[in-house]
Amino acid sequence: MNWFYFSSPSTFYGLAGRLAPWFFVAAALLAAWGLYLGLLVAPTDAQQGEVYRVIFIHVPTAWMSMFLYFVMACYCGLSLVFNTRLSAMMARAIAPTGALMTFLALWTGAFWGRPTWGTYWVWDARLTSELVLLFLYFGYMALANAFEDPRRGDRAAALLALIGVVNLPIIYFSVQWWNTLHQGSSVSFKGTSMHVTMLTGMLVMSASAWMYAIGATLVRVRSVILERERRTAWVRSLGAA
Amino acid sequence: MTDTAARPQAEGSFAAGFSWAMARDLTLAWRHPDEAVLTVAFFALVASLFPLGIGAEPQLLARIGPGVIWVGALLAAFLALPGLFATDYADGSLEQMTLSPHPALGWAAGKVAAHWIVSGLPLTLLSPLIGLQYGLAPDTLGIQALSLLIGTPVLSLLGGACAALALGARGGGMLLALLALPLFVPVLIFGAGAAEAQATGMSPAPHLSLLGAGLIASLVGLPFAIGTAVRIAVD
Amino acid sequence: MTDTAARPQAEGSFAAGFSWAMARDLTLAWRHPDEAVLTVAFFALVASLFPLGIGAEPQLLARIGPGVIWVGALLAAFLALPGLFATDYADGSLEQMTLSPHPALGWAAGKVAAHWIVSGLPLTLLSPLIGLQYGLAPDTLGIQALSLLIGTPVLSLLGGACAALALGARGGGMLLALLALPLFVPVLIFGAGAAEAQATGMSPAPHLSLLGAGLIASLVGLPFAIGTAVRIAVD
Amino acid sequence: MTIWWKSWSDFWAMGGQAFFVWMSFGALLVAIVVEMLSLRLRRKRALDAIEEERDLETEN
Amino acid sequence: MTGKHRSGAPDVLQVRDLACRRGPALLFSGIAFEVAGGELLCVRGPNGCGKTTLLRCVTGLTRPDDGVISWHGQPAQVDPERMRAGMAYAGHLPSLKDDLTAEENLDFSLRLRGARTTADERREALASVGLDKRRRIPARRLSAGQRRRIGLARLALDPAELWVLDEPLTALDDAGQELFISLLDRHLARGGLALAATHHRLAPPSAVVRELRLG
Amino acid sequence: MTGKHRSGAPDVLQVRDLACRRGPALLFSGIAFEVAGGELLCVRGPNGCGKTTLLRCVTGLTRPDDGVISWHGQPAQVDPERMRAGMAYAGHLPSLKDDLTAEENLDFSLRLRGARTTADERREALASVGLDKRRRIPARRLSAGQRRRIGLARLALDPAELWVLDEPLTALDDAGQELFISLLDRHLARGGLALAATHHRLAPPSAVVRELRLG
Ligand code: HEM
Ligand SMILES: Nc1ncnc2c1ncn2[C@@H]1O[C@H](COP(=O)(O)OP(=O)(O)OP(=O)(O)O)[C@@H](O)[C@H]1O
Ligand SMILES: Nc1ncnc2c1ncn2[C@@H]1O[C@H](COP(=O)(O)OP(=O)(O)OP(=O)(O)O)[C@@H](O)[C@H]1O
Ligand SMILES: [Mg+2]
Ligand SMILES: [Mg+2]
Repeated sequence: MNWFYFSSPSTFYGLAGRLAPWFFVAAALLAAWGLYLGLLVAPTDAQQGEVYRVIFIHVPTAWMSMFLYFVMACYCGLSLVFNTRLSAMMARAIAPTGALMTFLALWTGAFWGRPTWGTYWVWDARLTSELVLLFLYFGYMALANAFEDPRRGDRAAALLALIGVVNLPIIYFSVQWWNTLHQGSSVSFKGTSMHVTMLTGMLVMSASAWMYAIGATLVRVRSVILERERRTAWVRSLGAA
Repeated sequence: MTDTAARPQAEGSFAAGFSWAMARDLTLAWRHPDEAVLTVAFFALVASLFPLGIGAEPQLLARIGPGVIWVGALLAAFLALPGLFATDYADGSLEQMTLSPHPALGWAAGKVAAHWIVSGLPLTLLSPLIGLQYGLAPDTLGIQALSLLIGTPVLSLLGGACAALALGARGGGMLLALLALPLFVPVLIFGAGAAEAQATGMSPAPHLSLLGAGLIASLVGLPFAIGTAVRIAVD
Repeated sequence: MTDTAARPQAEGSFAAGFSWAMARDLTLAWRHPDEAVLTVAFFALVASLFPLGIGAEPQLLARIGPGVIWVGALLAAFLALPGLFATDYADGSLEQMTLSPHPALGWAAGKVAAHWIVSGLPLTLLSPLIGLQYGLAPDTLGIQALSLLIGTPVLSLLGGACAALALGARGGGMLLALLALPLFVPVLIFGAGAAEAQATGMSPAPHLSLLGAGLIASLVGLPFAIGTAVRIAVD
Repeated sequence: MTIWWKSWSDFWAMGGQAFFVWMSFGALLVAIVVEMLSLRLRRKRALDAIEEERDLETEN
Repeated sequence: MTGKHRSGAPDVLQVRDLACRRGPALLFSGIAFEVAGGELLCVRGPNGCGKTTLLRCVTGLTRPDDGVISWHGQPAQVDPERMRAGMAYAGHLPSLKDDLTAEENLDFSLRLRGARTTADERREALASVGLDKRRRIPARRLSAGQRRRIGLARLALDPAELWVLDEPLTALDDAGQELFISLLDRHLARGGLALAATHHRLAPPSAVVRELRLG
Repeated sequence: MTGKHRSGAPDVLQVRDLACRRGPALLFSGIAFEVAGGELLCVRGPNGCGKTTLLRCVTGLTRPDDGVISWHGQPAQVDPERMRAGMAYAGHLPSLKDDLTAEENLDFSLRLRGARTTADERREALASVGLDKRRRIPARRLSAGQRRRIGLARLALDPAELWVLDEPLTALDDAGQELFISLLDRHLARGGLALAATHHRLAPPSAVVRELRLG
């Protein structure tokens, strides 16, 4: 398979258009299954009561918020080093979905925190670093759009994204490094302390979030490609048809 | 080859770039000592605005003292940022720096160092005085100053990177705020946390060591990032 | 006389100058709505820095709320100042304004009005939200917003005058701080005072009427002062 | 794989913590709707911009 | 001052006894000249002799140390607005907003001058300086010469009687220079007057050109 | 490209297949040239044809969309520091600090270039461009031409082999232009090379002058 073939925006535009619906379908199916398990089948948590069901969105969105940032940073690195146009566009397309995931993690965390910790918000290390992540996404988007020349925006914002990567391990390990209010990891490679239905539900919801993020990114990157390449012949012929 | 050997070919080095940038920026600052004086004045003003806006109950003041001082330091450091690269960008000096034989790492670090000497250092030296106004205990004052001494260089480095990134962008100062302030937040938390821990009888060591780790990481990574950002800006 | 009558001689007027400056600055701001958005973002950030530095006890927060919001508004208004005249000065637009047939009063007022619409107004509109975060009561929120509505134009006018004065001077933004912040202090005191009076069950009317008087005085005197300062700066 | 709830009203009540649970799941729903709309809008804008430019070109 | 010959038109701009010092040194003193409709006065001299300073004194931007500037027979201080309405100044600085397009820049600078122009006139003026295709591009993306050309379009539409020009030919290519000369010529032929500081030769065909040597 | 004649010296700067787009339009493509010691290449063309952009691509400030720039036979990307050490760029922007004196400005810009000069040499260079009396005045107080002359003094002391000059004659009076030509001539005679974008004729007597037409 020739990767350079697909790294040209015009071919990728078509490919993304064909793939995106399938990712959305997969996301919807997985979500239906995950929500069925999480909301209807899974038993109550002994300590927290029913509110623990927030976990089925909180954890997947929190994971995705970090993972998407990581992927975005990888694309940014690629675009800085190899000056590839498509990777910069992919990074731009990921950012809004990443910000959305971060926002959801914060929001659901806050509504989980109120009944369990008695407050919507505390300035503990994990929550703070997750908030910083949200601002990093905002900063990335603002910086990328703050230049007359989109390619300058790409490069400046890419650098910002790379600097911000430092924040990821801080989010992830904050519960271990500091004595935080936020609870530690309950899923690990060695085994888990969770009920098996809960765990399956959470993993299925995570897979769904993942598929959704890919789908949304692919749809958005198509718009980005159109915006950026609107003066090229292939886009012209595309609209005329 | 031709006889340009008459003039020795230029040689670039980290040290030469560093000292060049630092000497130049300090000369410029020295020509106008107002700048340094004014950073401190701004800091003092912000710190005294609070008792005005909030009212002057001693316990309340002692309680919010470390936080306010750190926020003041952060804002003062922040206000001095736009000037760090903007004029060099507008008059073409940045182009010349990018084209100089010295590696970007050198002059980028030099500029940030000069900036810290002019803004962060005086602020650190002044902080005990402001702390006294808020009625902080002597040992808390010491820890406060120490946390500023470690923390303000981090602010200068992070701020420098953001200022370089925002060069030539529209939205100017406000974009800079959006970029820099969230990155400043952890520094603020650990910095103010150190003094507060001391004030409440706990050990400030964990906070300070985190700050120190942050300083080392920034020293290693950020001058390089600043150089790259400048290169992007002059394109 | 010669036949330049073919082209009608230009006519200057206050209204034309005012609307010219306002239209132009709003167009520039509209081209980059980020600026206005970012002013607000900065305000929100500053307001959330305090709980970070100080800790988040509900009573303490409600107690310092009005003060913090006003300080935040003041700093946000202040941050947007250097841009008010600096770019016009650097690119020669100020020279052209001074040489235009419209009286300086007109375009000076127009520029400040545009500045307020872009910075002061969104800030006023956002303040109730921030106030909620600090747990202020609904009536206090109202008075708070009202005091900002009257107070922020005063900040823009005073700030504009200082920005114009600081133009030719060295030291840039910091000199501005030294000039502007002390003038801002009375506005801060009465503004925060109004909300605090309301919160403690007293009448906010005296504070508000003082603010109003300040607004009228500034409206009458400051645009003229700004025009004169600009004329001095371009010499 | 049995359903945990005894009745639908039990389900909606979420053991008295309905507010927190449904605020979270509601936010998820709203977020997805908003993102879908914004994706639509962005695509429409991009296509409009292309159209507009083509018109301008034929005009000149 | 060497005048080729003087037309009979009454003097619109009169300068008497102008002096200005900069730092320790007297840049110039006792400068006197008058310019009538249809005349171009070129200020010449080596770098740093005070050409820019002289021009700024005449416009009123810089306060001279001595001397009187009269406009239509009346000292300019008496009614500065009137002189400002009748005078367009194009200095070293471009007074362009980088974020506005060429079209918007032109529109705003003309409105500032109190000139009433239609969109079509402005478009035509931009086309005549060769910026037709680029009128929607933000000024920051224009080349050095294209930015100067926006200034030419502005002059073409400005109703001012007197043009005060500092180095008007900077950054213009040959076509641009010719364009400027023909604009200037039209202005002078219409009865306008001009004061220019330049190192180039300026010779609009139909005008009386005089020189003022400084330094 | 029209070369009067080519000297036998080996090519120091080689450009192959250079292309750059700005916004929608391709500014230039397939540009190729080489410059050897003792040669001056003038880039010419109307306003906005891409001269400045071409020069910036060669220096490495702007990233071209295509093409290779070789320095002493090696692609410039391989060892950019080496090319930067051998090249002096004088663009539209003056890179002067308004608050520093002429002397300090010169000193700092030479140190940035890695050049080792003595205070006497710098003083002499300033005297030779006519700034002897003004070397202690802050640059903001200097006239447009005097500011450009500081740049000339810098070039005179820079050890660089290649000069890249954008509109070098702007704001200079006749004496200043002659001064520049003689500097350039000395540089070329010594075996240096130069690349210049200008609307003026440049004819240093002892050099091979070639032209590259754009647009
Ligand atoms: C706004 C507040 C909150 C934020 C920003 C937040 C953030 C995060 C993040 C980023 C993760 C993923 C970390 C990782 O994979 O290691 C996570 C996981 C988790 N959070 Fe939260 N959280 C918040 C509130 C809460 C609350 C109130 C609870 C429950 C009391 C909670 C329980 C969990 C659990 C159980 C996990 C899964 C941990 C794991 O299995 O790794 N979170 N949260
Ligand atoms: N503070 C000062 N001390 C000494 N000389 C000064 C001071 N301020 C200005 N000057 C001198 O005044 C002169 C200003 O001249 P001006 O800018 O009017 O020159 P110009 O004729 O326009 O020159 P150019 O052809 O280079 O544009 C310069 O020679 C400058 O050095
Ligand atoms: N985003 C853009 N859209 C359209 N055109 C652009 C854009 N950015 C730059 N340009 C064009 O690219 C060219 C840049 O040219 P450059 O500055 O290299 O010209 P130049 O040959 O140096 O001209 P001058 O003689 O006026 O200095 C200009 O024609 C400019 O209008
Ligand atoms: Mg001059
Ligand atoms: Mg050019």
